[in-house]
Amino acid sequence: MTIFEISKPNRIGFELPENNIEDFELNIPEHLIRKEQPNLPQVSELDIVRHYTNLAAKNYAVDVGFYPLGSCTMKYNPKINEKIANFEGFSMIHPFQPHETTQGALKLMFELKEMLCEITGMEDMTLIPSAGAHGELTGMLIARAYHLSKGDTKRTKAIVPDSAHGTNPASARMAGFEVIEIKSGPDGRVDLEELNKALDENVAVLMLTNPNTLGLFEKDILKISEMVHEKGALLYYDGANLNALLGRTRPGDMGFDIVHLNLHKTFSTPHGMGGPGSGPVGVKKHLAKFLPIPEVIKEDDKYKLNYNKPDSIGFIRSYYGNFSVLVKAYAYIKTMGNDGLKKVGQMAILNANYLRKKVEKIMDIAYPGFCMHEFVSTCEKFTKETGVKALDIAKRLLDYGVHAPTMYFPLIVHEDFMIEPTETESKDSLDKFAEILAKIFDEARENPDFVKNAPYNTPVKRLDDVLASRKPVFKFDFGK
Amino acid sequence: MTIFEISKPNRIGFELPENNIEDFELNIPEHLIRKEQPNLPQVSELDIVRHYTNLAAKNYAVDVGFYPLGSCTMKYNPKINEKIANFEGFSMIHPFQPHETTQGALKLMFELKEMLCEITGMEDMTLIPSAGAHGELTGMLIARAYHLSKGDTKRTKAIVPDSAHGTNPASARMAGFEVIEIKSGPDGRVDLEELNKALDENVAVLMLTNPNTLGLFEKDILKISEMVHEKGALLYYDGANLNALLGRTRPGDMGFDIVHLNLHKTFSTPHGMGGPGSGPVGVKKHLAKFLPIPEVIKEDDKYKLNYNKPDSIGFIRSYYGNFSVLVKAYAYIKTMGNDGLKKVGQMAILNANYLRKKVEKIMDIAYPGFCMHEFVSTCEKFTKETGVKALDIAKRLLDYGVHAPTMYFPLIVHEDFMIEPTETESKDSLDKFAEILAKIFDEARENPDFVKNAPYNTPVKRLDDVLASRKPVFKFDFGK
Amino acid sequence: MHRYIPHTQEEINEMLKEIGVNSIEDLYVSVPKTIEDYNLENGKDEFSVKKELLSLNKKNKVFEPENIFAGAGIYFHYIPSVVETLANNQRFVTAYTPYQAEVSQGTLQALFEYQTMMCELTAMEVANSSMYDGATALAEAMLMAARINGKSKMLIASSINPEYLQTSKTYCTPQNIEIQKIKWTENGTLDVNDLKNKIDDNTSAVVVGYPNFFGIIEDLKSIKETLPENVIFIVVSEPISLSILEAPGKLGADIVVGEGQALGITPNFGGPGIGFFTTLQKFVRKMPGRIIGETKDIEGKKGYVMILQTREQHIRRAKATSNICSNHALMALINAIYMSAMGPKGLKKVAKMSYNASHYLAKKLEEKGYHLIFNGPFFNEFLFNAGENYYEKWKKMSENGILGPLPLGKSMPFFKNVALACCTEVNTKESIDNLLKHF
Amino acid sequence: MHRYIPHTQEEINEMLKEIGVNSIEDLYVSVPKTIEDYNLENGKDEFSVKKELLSLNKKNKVFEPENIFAGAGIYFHYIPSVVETLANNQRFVTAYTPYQAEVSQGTLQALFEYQTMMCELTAMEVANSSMYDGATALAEAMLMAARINGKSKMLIASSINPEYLQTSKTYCTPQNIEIQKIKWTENGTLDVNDLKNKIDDNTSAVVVGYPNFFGIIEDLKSIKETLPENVIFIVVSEPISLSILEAPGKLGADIVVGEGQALGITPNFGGPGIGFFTTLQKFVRKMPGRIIGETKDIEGKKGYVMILQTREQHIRRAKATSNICSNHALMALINAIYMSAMGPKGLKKVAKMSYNASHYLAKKLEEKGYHLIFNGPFFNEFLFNAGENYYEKWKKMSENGILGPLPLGKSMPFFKNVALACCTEVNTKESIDNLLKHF
Ligand SMILES: Cc1ncc(COP(=O)(O)O)c(C=O)c1O
Ligand SMILES: Cc1ncc(COP(=O)(O)O)c(C=O)c1O
Repeated sequence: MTIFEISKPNRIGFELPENNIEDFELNIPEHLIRKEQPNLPQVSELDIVRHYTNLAAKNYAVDVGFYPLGSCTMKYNPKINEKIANFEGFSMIHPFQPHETTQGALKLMFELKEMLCEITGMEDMTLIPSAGAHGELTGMLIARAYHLSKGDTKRTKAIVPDSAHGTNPASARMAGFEVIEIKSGPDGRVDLEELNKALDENVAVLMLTNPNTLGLFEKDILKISEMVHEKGALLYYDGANLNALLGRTRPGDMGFDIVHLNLHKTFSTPHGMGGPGSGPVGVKKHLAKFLPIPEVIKEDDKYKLNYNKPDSIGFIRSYYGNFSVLVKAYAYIKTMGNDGLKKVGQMAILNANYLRKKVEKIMDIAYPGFCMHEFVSTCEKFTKETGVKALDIAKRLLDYGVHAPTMYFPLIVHEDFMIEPTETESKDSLDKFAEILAKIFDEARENPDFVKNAPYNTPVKRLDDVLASRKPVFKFDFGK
Repeated sequence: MTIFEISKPNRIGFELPENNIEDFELNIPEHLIRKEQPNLPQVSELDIVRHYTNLAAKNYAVDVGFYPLGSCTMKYNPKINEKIANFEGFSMIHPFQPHETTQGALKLMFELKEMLCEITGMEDMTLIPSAGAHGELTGMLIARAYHLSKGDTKRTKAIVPDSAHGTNPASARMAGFEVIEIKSGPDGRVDLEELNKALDENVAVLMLTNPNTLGLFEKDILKISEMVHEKGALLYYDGANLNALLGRTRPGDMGFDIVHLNLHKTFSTPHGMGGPGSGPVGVKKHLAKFLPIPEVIKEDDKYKLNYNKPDSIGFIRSYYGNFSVLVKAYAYIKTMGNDGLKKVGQMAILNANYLRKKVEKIMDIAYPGFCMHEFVSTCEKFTKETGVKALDIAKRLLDYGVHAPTMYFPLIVHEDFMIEPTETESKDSLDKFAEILAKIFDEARENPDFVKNAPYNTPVKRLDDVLASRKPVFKFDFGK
Repeated sequence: MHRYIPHTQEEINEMLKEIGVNSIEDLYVSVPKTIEDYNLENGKDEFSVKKELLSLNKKNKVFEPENIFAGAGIYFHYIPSVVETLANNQRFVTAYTPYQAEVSQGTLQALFEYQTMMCELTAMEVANSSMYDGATALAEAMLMAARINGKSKMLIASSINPEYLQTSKTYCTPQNIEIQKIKWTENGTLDVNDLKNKIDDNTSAVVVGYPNFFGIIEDLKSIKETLPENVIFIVVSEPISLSILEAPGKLGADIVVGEGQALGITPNFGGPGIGFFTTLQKFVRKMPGRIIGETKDIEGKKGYVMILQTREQHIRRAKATSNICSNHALMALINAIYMSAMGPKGLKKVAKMSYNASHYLAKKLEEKGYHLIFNGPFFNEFLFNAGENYYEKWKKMSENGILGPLPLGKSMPFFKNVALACCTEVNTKESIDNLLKHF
Repeated sequence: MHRYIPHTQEEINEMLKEIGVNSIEDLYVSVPKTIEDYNLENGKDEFSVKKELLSLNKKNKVFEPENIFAGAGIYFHYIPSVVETLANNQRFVTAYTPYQAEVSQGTLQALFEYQTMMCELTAMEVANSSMYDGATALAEAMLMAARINGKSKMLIASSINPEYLQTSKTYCTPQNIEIQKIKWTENGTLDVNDLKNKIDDNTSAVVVGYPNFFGIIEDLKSIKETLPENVIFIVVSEPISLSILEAPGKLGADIVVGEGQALGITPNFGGPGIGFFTTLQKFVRKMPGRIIGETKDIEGKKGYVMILQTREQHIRRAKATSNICSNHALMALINAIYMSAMGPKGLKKVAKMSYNASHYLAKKLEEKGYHLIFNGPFFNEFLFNAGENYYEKWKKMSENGILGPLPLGKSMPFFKNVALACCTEVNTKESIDNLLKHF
């Protein structure tokens, strides 16, 4: 039942203190005064409480179970960080208060910037971007500004491997680049020859994530960096996969010029059903002047915002970014520290390789060799034999109380699962997942149709995506 | 899975700041030093989060749906009150701090006492009892002390109607009384003749709730009061059913000498799976000196605790009661105020009578006439015809996402449901309940066995109570 | 190991054995080791971290809401306590994007309802399930307009929130989309003559605020009347105002965007808020962002899924309508809970009380001889000439616990000593009278 | 109508019609109307109520935990933040007593696990799922002892928490159960000779604290050795100490009760905490309180239900083992979450740090010439002679942000100028050194 169907005219769920101020007649042209009130719910407080509590119960979440979502780093979201972000001194401050009254917030941002520089090996950082894709756009705009600042107007292309996340080409294009996709090599990594072919003096930037979305480390990264820089292009790092590198190496050390991070992945801030996240962008010194406005600076132990950046790409959103998310990431880094972050990287890789070994007994692994934080498995052969698709297996997983892995991505593998366990899952959790997966393959062999119609134990049965987009219903129909 | 099965040796879920204090060797006789550590869980923070989040998901609750639990007043528990009770100035104070540092808490208690006196028509009040039954014990000890203070040692009996809640006779006995049960009249109310027979000079007190547990108002209450007092006995009010009287009349006005309240019913504090509650006891002036220790007093605008009450029944627990619960009740009364409380009583009665009318079409109503806050229906005839018991119907209700009413209570009605909707349920909620109930009776007629094996959609199927008590398993078996 | 990392040494050993290596080091095939240690402190227990952050938190001044007269896109409103309780549910907060619809019906239904509410508020036909903020929502609206009509000139009211304008420039420039500003009149409304002069065949869209950054209520109707057929009319609105102001959808808007922070979200030092984005059904395939739609499961039961994903980056890649992936879903939930609690009556009351409070303040200031910069109708913000050295005065006020009307001079030099005052329902008569003592 | 009362006027009319009356007044058959209005203010919106309570809240002084040296049954410990987050789940907080087991498995399993943990901590065989507090748990333990052996004399260590002693008296007197106090020795431990002298055929139970109210660790073993076969040995314990001290169950206890507040519950000005209650299986049918047991559903799946309800008031009425109905289930959940977070190692660390801190304080006080009252082994509390006018000094300290060792003289005149000091893991060396400056 929707909240609109629970609604009853004149039922109320609100109350407001009176403010003793005289009532002013609306001094607004008649045709600009609203006539018909919006159909918003009219419900009691208990109605609201029950509605949203019951909706929540229909959700899977990290706090409910394992999310082996490749490329998403669904690690534990510490509860203490939520509490901290809700401190009134963080949540109840206005962005335009005098700086003297927000020194704590500015200090936090300044220090977070410094800590993230240390972790990524970069030399300056902006915390403003609201998500990974927003960071990508920011980073690509910086690449654009860099070349233009040198009077180099012909660099209109950005190279993106075919294994890249969809946001990469989309962001490159939003930054005004033509996107050149290059094919991965047979080992799932950048094919140096392909790269070489694509690299010309019109290329502004190569976007990579390393390890790549297949969970494979680009072992030729130093070579790649050399090739790219030789041609006068920049090297961009999609930080979605930074978890694997923690404590071992840094994008900056590998030659990357620009890095975006996903605080909502590596740094444990919760996903909130899809956001808000935060996508800081780090750069090497020579690109610092292009970072967006404003920048948090420190002068004589006072923190300030600097709006005076003539070479900057400009504003990329209002205010200073998703501050509450920054607070959580700051608390996380303080909690883990140097020693903890090292463990994170190690255990993330251990978990992925262990689970890979377990899954190997059930599905084909797309690429050989040890993986980093994630791996890709495929049931393409199995699908041909049984008609049961990766999607069906995924839906059946839901019945067993596990979330499905990322599917049908990267696009270069078919009928695949991209599996990333993260360091916060226990061996038991991984064993249980492998056990369930094996069981489902058995079920699929025995009774393919059964699996094809999964799920069965979920709040709704399999939903019709096609109908939904063919005859889209965008909102509740009050006509009913 | 229990938390003990999730546990792994050496896994940790805690951390503590170091306090830099030297390590002292245990200066304790060897045989008093613990050798074997307790089998407590060893789990990560995420393990804990998931375990308890998933347990919570298996619970029904007010925030999930309708609880037509007669005698329990399962009304909405306002969220704001929870937040308020968690203010550090309420939750992080020690009971033995200097009074100068707890004036806010003492003031709150003093004012709550006064407000509750106003609402009950009593003249003094203690907030110390931890629950209704604890209040009953307190009240009955006051009755005992009262008679003894007059040198009257022969008043060893307490009269309790057969419709009374089990805590009434149990509390009376704990206070040292012999319990005399009197049969209700054919109209479900106190039978004046029975009462007259039972009332002698050995009777210390008559315990009543009014409206009684059948939801019926004891219309002869003034007469009863007269009879009781004439014999030198006291009249005790079980406040569980106060909701019905709000804004209309007060126990004190009806002649009651002692009243206990359930703040976790009428005053909306949540039940917390069974507690904590709070059971303040109010008395008329002549009994005030017997109230338990300590008492909150006001002297020259300062609030203090008075431990010097020579006639008091003494301590009934440690400290001052369930303070956090008091905070919530205080906030509730401030929120509702005079106007709101009046509406509460009216709508509670309206809801009960409306639902009664709806249920009347499905089940027999145990007693005729309008009810107060609740009513009792029975399916005794139906059970005889179909073999389907009230219990079965109740279990089937669970399948439809509604909690079952109170069953098999009061003991004088059989195969019954005691239904109390409270004022916070909407007409829709009541209509839906009646609809579901009718549907279940249809199901039971068509296929009795189907209903007898309900529930089907719950986290577990029908549980074996008999086995559980015959071969009791009190704790997790680590031997397994 | 660590409270966030469950591994015991025994488990690590078993796992390494299963993998067939001797140590974790062996797994780092060809990953160079470039660091031994970060130049960071070691980790800390939660109590120490909390203490550290409590002390940072205390270095920020929390003004009593009634003493806050700053708006400029971020507003202090009463937020019913159920909003926080319900939105903090771990099953919302720690859920991922609803890729697996069958176990995400909570998310999907809540967002579907949010979309419905935004459509109701704006009188538009489709809403997406969120953008990052008002500024990026506007920037994306312009890109969308260009996609719709293939034109590349945007005419934008100079009275738009300056950060929105700047953000739009950042987004438009690489697409070779030109932005031209339209003047304001002495009423503070859009100069329709200037608009008429600047509209040409290459004009893709016209953008106005409603209310605009100065709090002035633009006459959407007369602006719409000047627009040629295929010029997209983009309105940047403030949702609370829309329960008093005629819905932009009724006045000819093609796209309505804005910042939704006012709908139950704490100010958070500016973020996260939420960008809302609504349009007409005919344009939906050009729209950025995630959209939730209603559908049925195989048993015919109603359910919700993400729809029209072929617009999005994960399918369409470089040709997507936007690069947005993670959005501000949790904030959309908060908006929905807030609107559920307030309902049409509550929202209208908030708007009217805000209107009253700001008009009371304006009246009193005028009585004291201060001049309002514009004489157009305003909602709950207005500009006034605050006198010499207002910036210093403003800082003084803040030491006295008042966050006074924002001085604009620093960022907008032509508004030297001009302040942007804002009142909402949280300001009381007493607090306004108290503010007035400083003038 | 009201945000907590959903009725609209139209609905009220429909409902009245269905009932067949004209007005609500008609439903009050023979209920006298004795009031028109309460002498109370009218209701208020939540923001005003919150403001009012915030101001009351501010009239209470919250000491920094590290500066708190007061115990006496209520302790300040670190509480992991997951405890609050998880225990605040609305599906725990707003659930009723698990009468419908099939939709209460969350409650039931959590309580079953709690019982198991309490059995583990005490080395006893059965635990109930909570009592109101330590004092009532002790009182009920005595009543239970009397039920077991039919005797009516209780011998209780004078060193027991005085409020527990008083509460026990209140409960025992109406049952004609006599309470005799046993002296303490100069060690602060029970005077076994006095005990021997007072034990007679009518002795039902012997009660000691472990540690006792003075913090002293009683030698349970030697006390047990003096007890005749059928005298019930009741131990009142403090759960944190039990990860250092040998479990009472291993030293002959028949019933172990105590206050569980220390296990993750905030002090709450003294309540709610929780009374824990454990005993031996052979006595279970005499036990008060609700007990959860494991069982199976009709498909053989494991589940939990309330068991042995025939002991309880709702079935047994006047013959029940106790009148307790509502208990402190939510606090039991908090205890269980806390113990899950801390585990055996964490709990032991808390105990050892508390031990260290209190012994450090004692050592320093002695170095300064203060005398400990007893020389027996203590856990984390001890009595010392705090010097002239300690009560005034104590109040002074509180003005300086220190909640110093509690002066006992007010309630125990024979302990004039004696203070009960307490340390836990929250006290730091600095905070103790700072306290010492006041001595
Ligand atoms: C590899 C990769 N890059 C970029 C992104 C985009 O990040 P966001 O969703 O925060 O915009 C993601 C997130 O899914 C990702 O996995
Ligand atoms: C009529 C009646 N009296 C007394 C009680 C006992 O109250 P409590 O459970 O708070 O001890 C109840 C509660 O169920 C009740 O319904």
